[in-house]
Amino acid sequence: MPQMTMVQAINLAMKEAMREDPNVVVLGQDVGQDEGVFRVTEGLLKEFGPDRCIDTPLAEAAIAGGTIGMALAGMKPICEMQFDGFSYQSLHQIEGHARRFRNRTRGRLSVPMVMRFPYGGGIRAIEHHSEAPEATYAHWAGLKVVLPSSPRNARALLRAAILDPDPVIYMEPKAIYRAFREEVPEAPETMPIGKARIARAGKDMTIISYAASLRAALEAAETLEDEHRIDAEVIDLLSVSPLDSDTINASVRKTGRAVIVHEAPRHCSVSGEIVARIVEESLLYLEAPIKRVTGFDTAIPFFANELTYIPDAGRVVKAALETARF
Amino acid sequence: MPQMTMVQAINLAMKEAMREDPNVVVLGQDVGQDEGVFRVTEGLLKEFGPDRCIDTPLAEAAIAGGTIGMALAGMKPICEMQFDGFSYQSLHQIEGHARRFRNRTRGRLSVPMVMRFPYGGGIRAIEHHSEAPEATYAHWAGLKVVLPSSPRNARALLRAAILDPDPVIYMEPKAIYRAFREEVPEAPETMPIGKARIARAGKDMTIISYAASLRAALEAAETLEDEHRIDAEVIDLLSVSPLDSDTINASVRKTGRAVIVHEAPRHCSVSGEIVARIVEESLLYLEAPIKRVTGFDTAIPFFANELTYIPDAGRVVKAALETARF
Amino acid sequence: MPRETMTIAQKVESIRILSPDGTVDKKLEPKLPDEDLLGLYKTMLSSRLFDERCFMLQRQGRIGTYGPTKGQEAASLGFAYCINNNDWFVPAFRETAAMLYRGWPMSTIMLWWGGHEIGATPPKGLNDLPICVPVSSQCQLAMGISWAQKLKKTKDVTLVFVGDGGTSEGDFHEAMNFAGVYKLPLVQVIQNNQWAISIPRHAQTASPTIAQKAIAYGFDAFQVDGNDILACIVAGQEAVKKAREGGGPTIIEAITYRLGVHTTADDPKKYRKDEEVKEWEPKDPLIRFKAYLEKKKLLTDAVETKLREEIRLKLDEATAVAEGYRASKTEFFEYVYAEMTPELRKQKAELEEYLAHGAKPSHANELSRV
Amino acid sequence: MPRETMTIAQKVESIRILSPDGTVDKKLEPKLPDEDLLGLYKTMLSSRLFDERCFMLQRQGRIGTYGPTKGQEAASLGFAYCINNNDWFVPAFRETAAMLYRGWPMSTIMLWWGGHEIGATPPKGLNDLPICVPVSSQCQLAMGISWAQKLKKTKDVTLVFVGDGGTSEGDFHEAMNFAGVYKLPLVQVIQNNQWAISIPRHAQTASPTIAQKAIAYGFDAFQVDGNDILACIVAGQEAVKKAREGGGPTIIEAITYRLGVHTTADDPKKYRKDEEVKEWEPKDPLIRFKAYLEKKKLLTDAVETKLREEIRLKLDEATAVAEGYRASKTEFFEYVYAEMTPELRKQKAELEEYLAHGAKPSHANELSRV
Ligand SMILES: Cc1ncc(C[n+]2csc(CCOP(=O)(O)OP(=O)(O)O)c2C)c(N)n1
Ligand SMILES: Cc1ncc(C[n+]2csc(CCOP(=O)(O)OP(=O)(O)O)c2C)c(N)n1
Ligand SMILES: [Mg+2]
Ligand SMILES: [Mg+2]
Repeated sequence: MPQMTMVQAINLAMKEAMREDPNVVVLGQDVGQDEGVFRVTEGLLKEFGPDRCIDTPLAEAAIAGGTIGMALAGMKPICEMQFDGFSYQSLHQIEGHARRFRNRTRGRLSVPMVMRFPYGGGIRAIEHHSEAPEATYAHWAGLKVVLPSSPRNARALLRAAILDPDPVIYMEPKAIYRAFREEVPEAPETMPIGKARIARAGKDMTIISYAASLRAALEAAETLEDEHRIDAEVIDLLSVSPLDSDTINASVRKTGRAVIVHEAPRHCSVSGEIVARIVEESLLYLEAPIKRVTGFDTAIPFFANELTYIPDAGRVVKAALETARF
Repeated sequence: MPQMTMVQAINLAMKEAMREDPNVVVLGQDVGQDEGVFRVTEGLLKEFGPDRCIDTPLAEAAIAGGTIGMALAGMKPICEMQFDGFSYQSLHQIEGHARRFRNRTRGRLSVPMVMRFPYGGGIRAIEHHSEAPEATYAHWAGLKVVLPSSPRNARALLRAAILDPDPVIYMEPKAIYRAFREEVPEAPETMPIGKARIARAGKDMTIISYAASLRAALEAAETLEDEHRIDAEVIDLLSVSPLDSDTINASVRKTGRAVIVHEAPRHCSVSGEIVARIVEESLLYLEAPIKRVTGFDTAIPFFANELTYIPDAGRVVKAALETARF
Repeated sequence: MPRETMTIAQKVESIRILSPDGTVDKKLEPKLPDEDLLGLYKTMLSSRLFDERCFMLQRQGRIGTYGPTKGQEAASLGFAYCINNNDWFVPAFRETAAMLYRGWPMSTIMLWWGGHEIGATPPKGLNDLPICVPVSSQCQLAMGISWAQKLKKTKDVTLVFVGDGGTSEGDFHEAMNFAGVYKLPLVQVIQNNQWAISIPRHAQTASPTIAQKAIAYGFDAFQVDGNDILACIVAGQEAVKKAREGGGPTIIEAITYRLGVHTTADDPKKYRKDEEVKEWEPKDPLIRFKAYLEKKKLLTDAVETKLREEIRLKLDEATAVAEGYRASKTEFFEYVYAEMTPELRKQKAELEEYLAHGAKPSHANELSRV
Repeated sequence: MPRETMTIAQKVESIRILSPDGTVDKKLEPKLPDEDLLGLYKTMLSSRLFDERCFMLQRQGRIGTYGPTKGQEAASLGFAYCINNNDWFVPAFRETAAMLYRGWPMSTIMLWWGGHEIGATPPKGLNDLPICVPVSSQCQLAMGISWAQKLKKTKDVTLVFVGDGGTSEGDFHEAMNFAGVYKLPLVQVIQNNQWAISIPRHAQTASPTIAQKAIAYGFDAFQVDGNDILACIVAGQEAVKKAREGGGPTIIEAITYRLGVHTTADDPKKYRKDEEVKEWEPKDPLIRFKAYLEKKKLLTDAVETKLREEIRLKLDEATAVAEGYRASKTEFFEYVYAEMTPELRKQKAELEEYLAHGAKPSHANELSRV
C-alpha cells in the first residue's frame, strides 16, 4: 500500500472518480494550469483536459451556482473554493439552491455536487484564509458536511461525497495537508458519510473532535494517559452533518465525561449541538460538565497570533483534567 | 401612553433616531415611495426626503456593503433586507467586513450600522420568505443579533441598536408585526442589548424562547399552569448574541428543568448553544434532560404546511410535560 | 492611444415587427405555420385567464399571494416558442405563459402559489426548473446547465429569464461573464417591465438600455419590443440558432410593461401613476396579436369565444385538481436527502407522535382552505 | 426599431503620454511641479525597494507570504497623486506605491504581511481603508463611502482599486451599478495586470476591454497605459474633477503587468512563459519615468544613488520597528465590540489562565520569528 499525504489522497480520489465516470468534472480558480494553489488538482488538466478540469474566472457564486446547474443537468461536478474565507461569497447559492432542490421538487431534481475547500488555520496565511465555517453549512439541512482527518479517510470520504446523490461540502484541514503520510490501499475505497470513528479507545472520558483538531485531541489523550493515568476515548466525527449521535452517546454513556475540541468559534457551533445531543440522550450518565475547547468568539487573529487561538493539546489536557477532577 | 403594533413601534424608533441625528439614514429596496413591503418605513421619505430614506436597486450585497461603507465614513445607516431569505445574498459583506473592522484596525475604524429584516414564518409567504437565520449571524463574533418580541421592546431595542457603536442585525418577527398592540411610552426609551427578560416568573421549570416563538412559550405556560399545575418561568432572550447566560442559568438553577423553543432548525442552532451554556454552568442543578422544541432539520415547508413545522404551544406543552415527568 | 475614443465591437440591435395596432412589417415578418400562430394566441389567452382566475382565488383566500403576468405574455412566450423539449427552460416568476406553453399543468402552477412543493415539481419529460424566487439566482443555475450542455457536446440550449430589477444583482453579472468566457449556449431574456416592485427602471441602473450590458461581457444583444410576439420570436430564433451552432450567448432585453400589481400583496397606487398604465394598455400584446391574426383571417370573434370557453373549462378542472390535492403533513422529512438520516427519522417520529396524540392540526394544509 | 443597430451613448477613451522609451507626447503632457515629479519617482522607487526588502524578509521567514507590486507602481501611484487627505483611499492589495504616497509607514505595511492587526490599522489623519483580501469586496465599501460623501454634501471623492480578476465578482458589478444610479463621486481604478494568479486576462472575461464594462452602468471610462504615470495622472485628474463636481463615477482601466510572482507562495512558471515577462520588462514604469525625468534634467545618476541610499535607511529603520513590535497575546478579545461581553471576558480569562500556568507559548508571535 502506498504512503501518501492528504493532498495526494484527495487528488487520487478525484482522479479515480474522473476515470470511472465521464460526468465527474472539477472546476475552480487556478485548478487547471496552476494545479491548485495547494496542488490538490495536480495532473488533472493533463490527464483529463480542459473540459474536465476547468479553470474559472474569479467569482465564487458563479462557480457554486454553475456547479449546481451542472448537477441539475445530470453531471457530477466537484467545485473548489480557493479558500474557506471565500466560500462565503457563494453561500446564497448553496443555501438557496443546492440544499433545496430535492425537497422542493419532491425528488424530481437533485444536486449531486461536491464543494471542496481548504479549511482552517495554522499555516500562517493572511486574513480570510483561515476560516472554520462548518457550523454555518451544518445548520442548513440538505447539505452534508464532511471533514476528513487523515489521508486515508480523506480519500474514502471524498469518494463517498462524489458518489453521494446529494450536495456535500467537503472541508480539507489545510494544516495537515502535508503534515503526515498514511498508507492508502491500492483499490478505491469508500466510507459512509455520517459515521464517526473511534480514533482511540478509552474508558475514562470521551474527547470528541474532527479535522486538524483531532491531532490536538490525540496528543492530549497521550499526555492524559502518560502523565495522569486517564484513559481517554477519542472520537473523530468525520462528518458534522449528519452528526453521529449514536457513537457519541455510546461513548459518553461509558465514560460519563466529555470534552469537545474544534477550532471554529464556540457560539452556536457544532460543539453546542453535541452537548445538546448528549444531554438529550445521556444526561443521567454525565458525571461532570462537558467542556468545550474551541476557537474563541472573536475573529481568528492574524497569523502571528493564530496559534494562541487554535486549540492545542495543552488546552485540551487542561479541560480534560478539570472534567476528570470535577 | 399610545397603543401600537410592532410595525408602528419599529417605525417610530427609526423616526426618533432620524430626528435626533442627521447621520441616521434608512436604505433598502422599496423603503421610500412604497414605504416598505410591510409599511415599516411609512412616512420616512415624506418626513426626511430621499437623501435620508433611500430606495435602492435590487442588490443585497451592495445594500449591505454600501451601508458598511457609509458607517466607516461616519454615518449611522440602517439598511433593510426585504426578507430574511435575501439577507443570504449579503452574507459575505457582513461576515467579511461589518464584523471585522473594529478588530482588524485595533479600534481605529468601526461599523455602527443596523441591518434589519422581517424574520421567520407564519404569514403564508412563498419560498425564501420565512427563514430564521439567527444562528448563522450569531456564530460570527463582532455582530450583535437582536430579536424583539413585542412593540415596546422592539422600539427600545431598535433604538439601542442604532445607538450601538457596533453592527447589529435586527430581526423582526413578521408573524407578530401586527398581531397585537402594546402601550409604548411617549419618550424614546432604550434597553441594553444582551440582556434577557423574564416574560413570566415561575418556579417549576424554565422555558427559554424569543421572537414570535415566545407567544407559543407563554401560551404553553398558561396551559401548564391551568391544566397541570406546573408553574413555568418563561425567558425572552431578546438577543441571541450576546446571549444572556446569567439570566438563563439563574432560572435553571432555580427550576432544574428547561425547554428551549425557537422556529429555526435545530442542528447547530441557538438552542444547542443554550444547552451547552447550561451544562457548563449548572449541570448539577439539572433534574431532567433539556428539551428543544424547534423547527425541524429540513427546509421550512411551503406555506400550506408551515405551521406543522413552526413550534406551537401544543408541542411546547408536550415537551414540558415530558421534562416535568422525567 | 495616445488619446482617442475607442470603438466598441459588440452590437445591440433593436427589433419591432408588429406595431401596437397590429400592422406588420412585411420585410421582417417571420413565416410561421398558421396552427402555431393560433396556438400561441391560445397560450397567451390561457395565461391571461389563468391570471384572472388566480387573482380571484387569492382574493377568496384559496391560494396565497399571487404574482400576475398580465401584459407580459408575449415577452416570455415568444422565446419559449423558439426552444424544444430537450432544451432547458429556466423561469424567474413571471413566465406563466411560457410555462403553460412548455406543458406545465395549470393545477401545478396553482399549487405553487397555493403553498405546495408539488407546485415546484417539473412535469416529467421537461427539462425545466420551477419558479425561482431569489431574484437573479436562477441565472447562475441556467449558466451551469448550459455549461453542462456544452461539455456534453449536445446541441441543446438553455433559455433563462430575469427581470429588469434582477440585472442589478451580482448573480446576473457573474453568470453573464461566465457565459461569455465559455461561449455557452445560453439565451438570457430580460423582461424589462419598467418596474421592480416600486423601483422604476431608470432608478434601477443608469445604463440607458439594459441590452447594452452585454457589451460588458463581450457578446451581442437585442432590444426587442416585448409586447410584439413576432419580434420576440425573431430575436429568440436568432439567439437560439447562434447558441446551438456554438456562437455563444445572447442577451435579449424585451421591453414590456407590468399592467397589473407586482403581486396581490402590492398596491401600485403608492408609486406609479394611473396615466402610465393607461398609456401602456393599448400596447397590450394580446390586442396587437389578435389584430394581426384577425387581419390574417385566422381569428374571428366566434373562434375567440370558443377558445375562451375551452380555457375556462380547463381552469375549472385545474382548480378542482389543485383544491383536491392533499399533502402529507410529514413528507417534508423525506426529501431532505435521498435517504433520511437517523436524526431526521427521530424528528419525524417526534412530530408524528405529536400529531397522532390528539394534537389539533394547527392549520389547514389543503389548498382550498389556506 | 423596426430593426436597427443602436448607438451607444457612453464612451471609452484611451490615453498614453509617455512611451516606453520615455518620449513624451507634448500635447498631452500634464504640467506638474518639478518637486512633485521627483517625489513621485521617489515613491515609485521606494515601493520597488520595499518589495525587494519584503521578498527577502519572506524568504528568511521573517514575514509571511508577500504579494509584490513590481511593475505596477505607476498604476496605483498615479491615481493616488490625484486625491488629497480628505478624500478616501480604498486599496485592494497591490497598491503599495499608493499607500506609501498616502503616508502609510513602511513598518505598518510590513506588519500586515507579518501577520499583525496593527498592520491593518490606518494611520491617524488618513481617510484610508487597509489592504483588502476578499477580492472586489472593497468596491462595495468604497461605493458606500462615496455615497456618504455625497449625502453629506462634501466635495470629497473616493478612489478605489481592483484587479482585472476582481471585475468578475458580483461585488464589482453591484457597486458600479449603484455608483451609476446615485452618480457617486467614485473613481474605480482597475489594475489590469494581465493575470489573476494563473488565469490570463482573456480567460477572465470575453469583453475585449475591461474599460467598456462601464457602458453597462451608464457612465464613461478610460483605458490608460498603466505603466505611464503621466497617463494615469491625466485620467485620474479628469475623473477626480468630474467626481468632485457632481459628474459621477468613472472606471479607469490601467493596462499594466505583474512583473513578479502573484505572491511569494506562487510559481508563475507553471502558467506563463518567460518570454511574456521579457516582453513587458522594457515597459517598466520606473524605466520610462526615469528616462523622462533625465530628459527633463530632474534626475541624474547621483540623485538616483542618493535616493536609493535614503530609501535603504528608511527600510532598515522600518524593518527594525516592525521586528521590534510585540503584540499582546490576548488583545484580540478587546476589539470584537466597543465593550467586551461577559462571555468574552470569561473566554479571555480562560485563555489567560492557560497562558499563565506554565502553558508553553505554542508559537512565537513576534514578527522576527514568524
Ligand atoms: C434576491 C431577492 N431580493 C429581493 C426579492 C424580493 N422581490 C421579489 S420580486 C422583486 C422585484 C423584481 O423586479 P424585476 O427583476 O424587475 O422583476 P419583476 O417583478 O418586475 O418581474 C423583489 C425586490 C427577491 N425575491 N429576491
Ligand atoms: C473573493 C476572493 N476569491 C479568491 C481570492 C484568492 N485570490 C487572491 S488574489 C487572486 C487573484 C486576483 O486577481 P486580480 O483581481 O487580477 O488581482 P491581482 O492579483 O492580479 O493584483 C485570487 C483568486 C480572494 N482573495 N478573494
Ligand atoms: Mg421588472
Ligand atoms: Mg490581475
